[in-house]
Amino acid sequence: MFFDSDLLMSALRALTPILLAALGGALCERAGVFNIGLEGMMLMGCFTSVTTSWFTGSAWLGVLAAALAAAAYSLILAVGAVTLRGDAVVLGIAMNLLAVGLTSFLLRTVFGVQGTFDDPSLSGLPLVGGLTPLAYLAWVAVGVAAVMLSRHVWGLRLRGVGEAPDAAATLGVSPARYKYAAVLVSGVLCGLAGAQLALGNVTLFSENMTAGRGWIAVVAVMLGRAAPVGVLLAALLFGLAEAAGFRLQGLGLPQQATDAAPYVVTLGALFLTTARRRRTRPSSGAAV
Amino acid sequence: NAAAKNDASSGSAKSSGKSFTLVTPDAVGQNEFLKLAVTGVKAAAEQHDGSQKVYESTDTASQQQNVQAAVEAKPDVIVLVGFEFADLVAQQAKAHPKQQFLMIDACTTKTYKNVSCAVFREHEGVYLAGAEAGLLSRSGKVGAVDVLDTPQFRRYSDPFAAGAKKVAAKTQTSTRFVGGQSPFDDSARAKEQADSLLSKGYDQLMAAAAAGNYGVFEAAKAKGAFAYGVDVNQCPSAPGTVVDNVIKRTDVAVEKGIDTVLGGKAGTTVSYGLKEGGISLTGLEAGVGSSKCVIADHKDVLKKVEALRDQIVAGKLKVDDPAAS
Amino acid sequence: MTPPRADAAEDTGLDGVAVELRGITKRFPGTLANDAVDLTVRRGEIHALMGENGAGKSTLMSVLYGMERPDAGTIRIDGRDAHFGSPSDAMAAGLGMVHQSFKLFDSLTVAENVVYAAEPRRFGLVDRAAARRRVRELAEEHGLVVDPDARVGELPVGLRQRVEILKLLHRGARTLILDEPTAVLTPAEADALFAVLKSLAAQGRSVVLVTHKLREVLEGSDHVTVLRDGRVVARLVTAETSADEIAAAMTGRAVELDRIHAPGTPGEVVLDVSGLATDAVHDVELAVRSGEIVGIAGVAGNGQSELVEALAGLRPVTAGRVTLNAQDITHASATERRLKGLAYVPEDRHAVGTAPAASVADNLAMGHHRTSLSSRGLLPPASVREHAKRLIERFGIKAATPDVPATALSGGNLQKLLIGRELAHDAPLLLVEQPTRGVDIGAIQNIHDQLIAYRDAGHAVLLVSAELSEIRGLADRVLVMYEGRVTASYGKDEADERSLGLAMAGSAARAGGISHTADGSPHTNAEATD
Amino acid sequence: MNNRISGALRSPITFSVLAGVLIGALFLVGTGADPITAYGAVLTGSLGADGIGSTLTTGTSVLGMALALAIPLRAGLINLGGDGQMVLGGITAAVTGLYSPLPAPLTVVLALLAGMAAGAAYAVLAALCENHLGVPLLVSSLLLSYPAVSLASYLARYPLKEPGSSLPQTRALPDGVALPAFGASTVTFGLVLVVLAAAAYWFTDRRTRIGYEIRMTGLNARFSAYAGVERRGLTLKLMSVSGALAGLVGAIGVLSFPYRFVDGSLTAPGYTWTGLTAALLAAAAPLGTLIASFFFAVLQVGGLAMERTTEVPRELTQVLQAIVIVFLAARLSFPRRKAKEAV
Ligand SMILES: Nc1ncnc2c1ncn2[C@@H]1O[C@H](COP(=O)(O)OP(=O)(O)OP(=O)(O)O)[C@@H](O)[C@H]1O
Ligand SMILES: Nc1ncnc2c1ncn2[C@@H]1O[C@H](COP(=O)(O)OP(=O)(O)OP(=O)(O)O)[C@@H](O)[C@H]1O
Ligand SMILES: [Mg+2]
Ligand SMILES: [Mg+2]
Repeated sequence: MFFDSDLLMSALRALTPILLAALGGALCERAGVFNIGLEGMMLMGCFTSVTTSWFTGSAWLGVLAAALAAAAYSLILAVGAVTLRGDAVVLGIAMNLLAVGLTSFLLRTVFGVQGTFDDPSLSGLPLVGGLTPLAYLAWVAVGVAAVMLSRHVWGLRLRGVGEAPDAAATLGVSPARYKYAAVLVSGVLCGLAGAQLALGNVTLFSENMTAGRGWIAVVAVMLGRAAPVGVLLAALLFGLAEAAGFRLQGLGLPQQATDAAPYVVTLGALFLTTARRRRTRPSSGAAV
Repeated sequence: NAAAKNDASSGSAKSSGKSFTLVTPDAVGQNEFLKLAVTGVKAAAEQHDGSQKVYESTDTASQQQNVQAAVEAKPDVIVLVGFEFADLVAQQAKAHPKQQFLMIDACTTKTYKNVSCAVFREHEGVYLAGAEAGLLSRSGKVGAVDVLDTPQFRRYSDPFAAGAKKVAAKTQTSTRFVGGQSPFDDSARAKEQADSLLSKGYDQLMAAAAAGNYGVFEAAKAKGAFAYGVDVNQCPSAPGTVVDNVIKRTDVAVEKGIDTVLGGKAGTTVSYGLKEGGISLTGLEAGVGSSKCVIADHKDVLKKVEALRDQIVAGKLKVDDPAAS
Repeated sequence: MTPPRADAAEDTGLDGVAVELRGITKRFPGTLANDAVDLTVRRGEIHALMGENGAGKSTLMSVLYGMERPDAGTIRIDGRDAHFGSPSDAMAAGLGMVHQSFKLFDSLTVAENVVYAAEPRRFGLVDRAAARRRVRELAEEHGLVVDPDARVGELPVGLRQRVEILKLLHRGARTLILDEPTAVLTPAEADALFAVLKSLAAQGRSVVLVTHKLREVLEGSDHVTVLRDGRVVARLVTAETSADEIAAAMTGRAVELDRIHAPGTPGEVVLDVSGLATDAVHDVELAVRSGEIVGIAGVAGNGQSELVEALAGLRPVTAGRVTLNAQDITHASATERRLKGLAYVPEDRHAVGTAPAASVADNLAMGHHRTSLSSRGLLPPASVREHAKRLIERFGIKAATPDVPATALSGGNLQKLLIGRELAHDAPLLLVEQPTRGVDIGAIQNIHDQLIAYRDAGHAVLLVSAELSEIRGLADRVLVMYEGRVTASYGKDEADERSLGLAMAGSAARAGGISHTADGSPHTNAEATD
Repeated sequence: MNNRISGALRSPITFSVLAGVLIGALFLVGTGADPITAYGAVLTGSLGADGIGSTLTTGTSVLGMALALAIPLRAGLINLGGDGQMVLGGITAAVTGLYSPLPAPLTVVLALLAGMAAGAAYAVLAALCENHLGVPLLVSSLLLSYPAVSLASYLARYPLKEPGSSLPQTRALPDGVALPAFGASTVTFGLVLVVLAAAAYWFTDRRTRIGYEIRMTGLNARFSAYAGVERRGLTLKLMSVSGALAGLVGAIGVLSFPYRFVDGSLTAPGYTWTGLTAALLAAAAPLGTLIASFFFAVLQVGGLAMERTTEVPRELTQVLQAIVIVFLAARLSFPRRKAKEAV
């Protein structure tokens, strides 16, 4: 009974925040904005959702606030990279640093505590069939994103903007507008991911609680080639590897080995997928 | 005014007394253990009509800088909490023989005239909690969730298993470690680890997952299982789920330690266990009734646990310490 | 939803004015790109806009198309005042532009590219079937056949050009602006393009054509406007003017056009290629001797680029043998080849030939940094600068200082930089691809003279060009590539445009005799016909 | 001369630092603190007599990691695996220090070299993934980092563990197996090594053939490939140098107080991220990287000092640092291989 329903549920829980954030990352990637600030945007979502839920007593308002706050936060990337043509990688890293500093700082000023804010009366998201509504939403989002990207007018334009912004511009499609939209939507999705983590997976806020999940989302975007279904598979792979890792500890594997497992599995998956691509599209031999 | 931190030190009103500096290895935050240390040093300052400062570190680099800064400020006693400081204190104690150091929860390997230590025998308390778990478990499976697989944290899991087996020999035991990229903060991972035990039928969980404890409690609550907290009374965070807590009276150790040093008996190591009242269970203290702990409703269990405690205090029962190899 | 069609002929006669620019002035920091330019384009005409590099043609078109705001001046379209804030405004007014560098989405299909931003929809989704239908319709109507489902990135340039035009037609453009549309086309493709343009004009559409090629202008246009230094210096009726007159207007001096240079005196075989195969190249035999220029003609996409890349060491060779000065270099790295005496001017000067963000000095040092400029691994900045100054002087590159970034150079100057850098290697073998693409007449002459002088100094030159007049003017022998093979070979005097054109189109009439004529035997009977 | 001064004043760097300081001051006023006192505490705490030692110690690691990441970045390669390479360097140095039969001074040299070799070898692994398996360097280096950290953690906890210690740490290195320190300070000879590395980088970048090739590759990879710069080879070389430097930082950490490998102590202060940001901000230019590293070290050490002397939390300096970066990044843009290409 290694692969039981608990394992699946555990994998699904691990997957949801990563999937939501990675979908946002994929949209940005498609629009030609390299977004590695997912981690920071998620953390802002965590903090806002907990704060709002605490003061209003409503987890759903928390979710809403998280989406809005993370979207507002994502404006740093949009303005910096799109309008001011700054370097998206530097901005993303700065946003991750800023989110850690800012949420810790606010945790001290708002709640007067350090480290963790937790209270039994903090209301979390309800569970439906063992998962939060956001978990289902994440799956729906995959479908919507897939259809939008491949079939909808906006998706076509977004893909065009990402591939050749000046070509889009000459046809009257404003690349900046689409890039802004993609970044803001990724903000919303990361906000939801944060809310899922702080009000769904657990019901509390602790400093740096995203703990690298945003980076995994970045990797999932690459592994899934920025296609919604690909991203889903990548996140699923990661979720399963992590959940299986927890179980493997039970079988006596050292914690260090199970910690490393998801990364090794992901790397292996990357090898396999790129190897297949290399076989199907042989020798683009020119070094250039 | 936020820019004036230690009223006692900046104001001249009470400056006649002694000065103490507490250096922590991590941010105090919600770390109950460190909070108690702060309480202890504040109480000592009050008692000796003196002043105190708290330097919070976050990593080895800041630990080093804070100890350096503390030494340069030359307070009467520098209090350091945690085994992270063993090397640093040894180095500084040699360099500054006039400076008094008080180490809590750890000690230098060599002894120094100016280093006093207070250590705890948490395993005794954890053992008793394990016994409660063994008595209360319906499935006959009790587990623990630790931050990391280190000897220090194994003190919270191995004796727990031993205690349970002592009262119910057939008990199955298992331990999970949070691990991951930030093991001390990752409540979501802690919750998943707890879930992986709960899904196997474990119904009593020792939670030694630092900030992740809240995750463990949530997991237990969701499955109707029970958990055990550490350091202080954590029952109010999840009433009906947290059975009991292994209390570690860091505040007492700090206060008494400072007294000892000021009293001229530096260079000693005091060990706090059940006997000295440095380690206890919430259930064994006064005020169990209002503690919101599940154990308050299990007087029979408490009776048996009290008997075990008396045996340990009397030295008739010895609990193995996983950190002593 | 189907976008409106052009029904230009219905409201006005063919003599109506389609586009009228008055007093357009556009200033960039340090440059007056357009200085009170007037331009009138009539309905149903093909209007050529000419001028040297940097004369302000692209800027004027950008202003017309709403990509740049003029500092002064007015635009009237179909007699109405227009104020374009963006290309979409211009498109709405019936303008359409094909840019010098194609503005296409490589990963999207032809149909998607054509309908992009003007999509037929069903329930908000792109109606792909309708898009495909639309492409087929337009293609049939205008003789622009292309598979609607092909990925644009996999199409040859000629077909991409068609996609660009289909895009405009789909939007119902009544005035088409084409910026150097034939720079990358072969004569046959260019002719096909002009046939399309003429039929569009006949339907009452107008075409503004920016180009450097006099032949096209004379054959294809109705009027010519010539710009120099941002000002209009001539307005000519094509039927009443000549190549010399236009050239003189552009440069401000008399220029000799389409010179056929005297043949060289071939010596030893420098480059010997036998049975070479690589991606898209099969069994190529050729030899280049010192003191001769061998030209390779061919429609783009027939393996010329791959052949040159394989020779330059940038693409692995799958079969055959290549020797340089009798040393086997079949599998040598690019660096080894350069050290053994190969220099290379690549086709794409922006993406491959230079680092636009680096200084002129750094760009000029590439390659030399390994040989003359460095000793024992060191590369003193002073010697890099000195070297740059020497080359700037020697090749007449217009750069304020060696420290300005290469982006600050005009296309023609950048090309001079590139050619000068490679010539300065004094390598026995020079590979040159499209040396004068998008370069104005004055610069073309300069570059041609440099190449001839290089040949006459006893070097071997392998020239790949889609420009037949260039090949004919420079090459001592001409090879034609078709579908990855050398299918024909001509001596200097035999290479007339007609037979070359036929061979490039795949007529293997002369395929029989190549192996003997390709080995480099000199054609002594060639005459200099300046 | 005047021109240069006014140019420097108008540069984005000055602007960003001032903007960061200003926004930070607003934060301070918002929480009721006095900005002058707080900033004064940062400066005296990091540059004063008591703080400069700590600043230089922290600076050693930050600069080391910044150089490690700047060198490949100069050619457009992003190495996100600094943590793994540094930790492997540290644990290898610890093993060497513990088991080397040589006399102490030679053991120190050997441990440094072994640490560098381990870091280099591991970084080369990421480069091989890119060169031969088609996994972009950014991802391969990041993903490889985690198992390396886990491995070192495992070694420190089990085979090399200090018996009886509650801390996951290796046994202490034998007496004398340590980098010499300057006087009583915590500043070790490691600083000299790292500064020498910076000087070597500066020289290579400005005055050597390979430096030129690296710069040109960063500005246009296709251009340098066309001219015969072999990309795979260059990737391998740069990653090995990068990994070696990261390994050196790890080894220096282990060969300094407390003279052992303590699990987590190399990675917890976040030198890799700080170093990467310093390198990115300076567009990997040698001098800029040096200055940015020093600036960040000042902020980190000063922030802690500020927290000790005033009530202002040190997160403020973290926020300050991030704001400066955001401002700088938004106004700076330099060529690098586009992320899309890397996928
Ligand atoms: N965005 C710009 N910023 C500054 N200067 C510019 C800009 N665009 C063009 N210029 C300058 O304006 C002048 C006219 O350039 P334009 O592109 O119109 O020339 P062109 O006639 O199209 O040249 P070519 O034949 O090379 O295409 C040149 O001196 C050029 O350097
Ligand atoms: N942003 C800019 N700043 C300065 N000069 C510019 C800028 N954009 C374009 N130019 C200049 O405008 C001129 C014309 O640009 P254009 O894009 O038409 O290239 P070009 O000269 O036609 O070269 P090519 O034909 O090779 O593409 C060039 O001299 C170029 O250097
Ligand atoms: Mg132009
Ligand atoms: Mg041009």
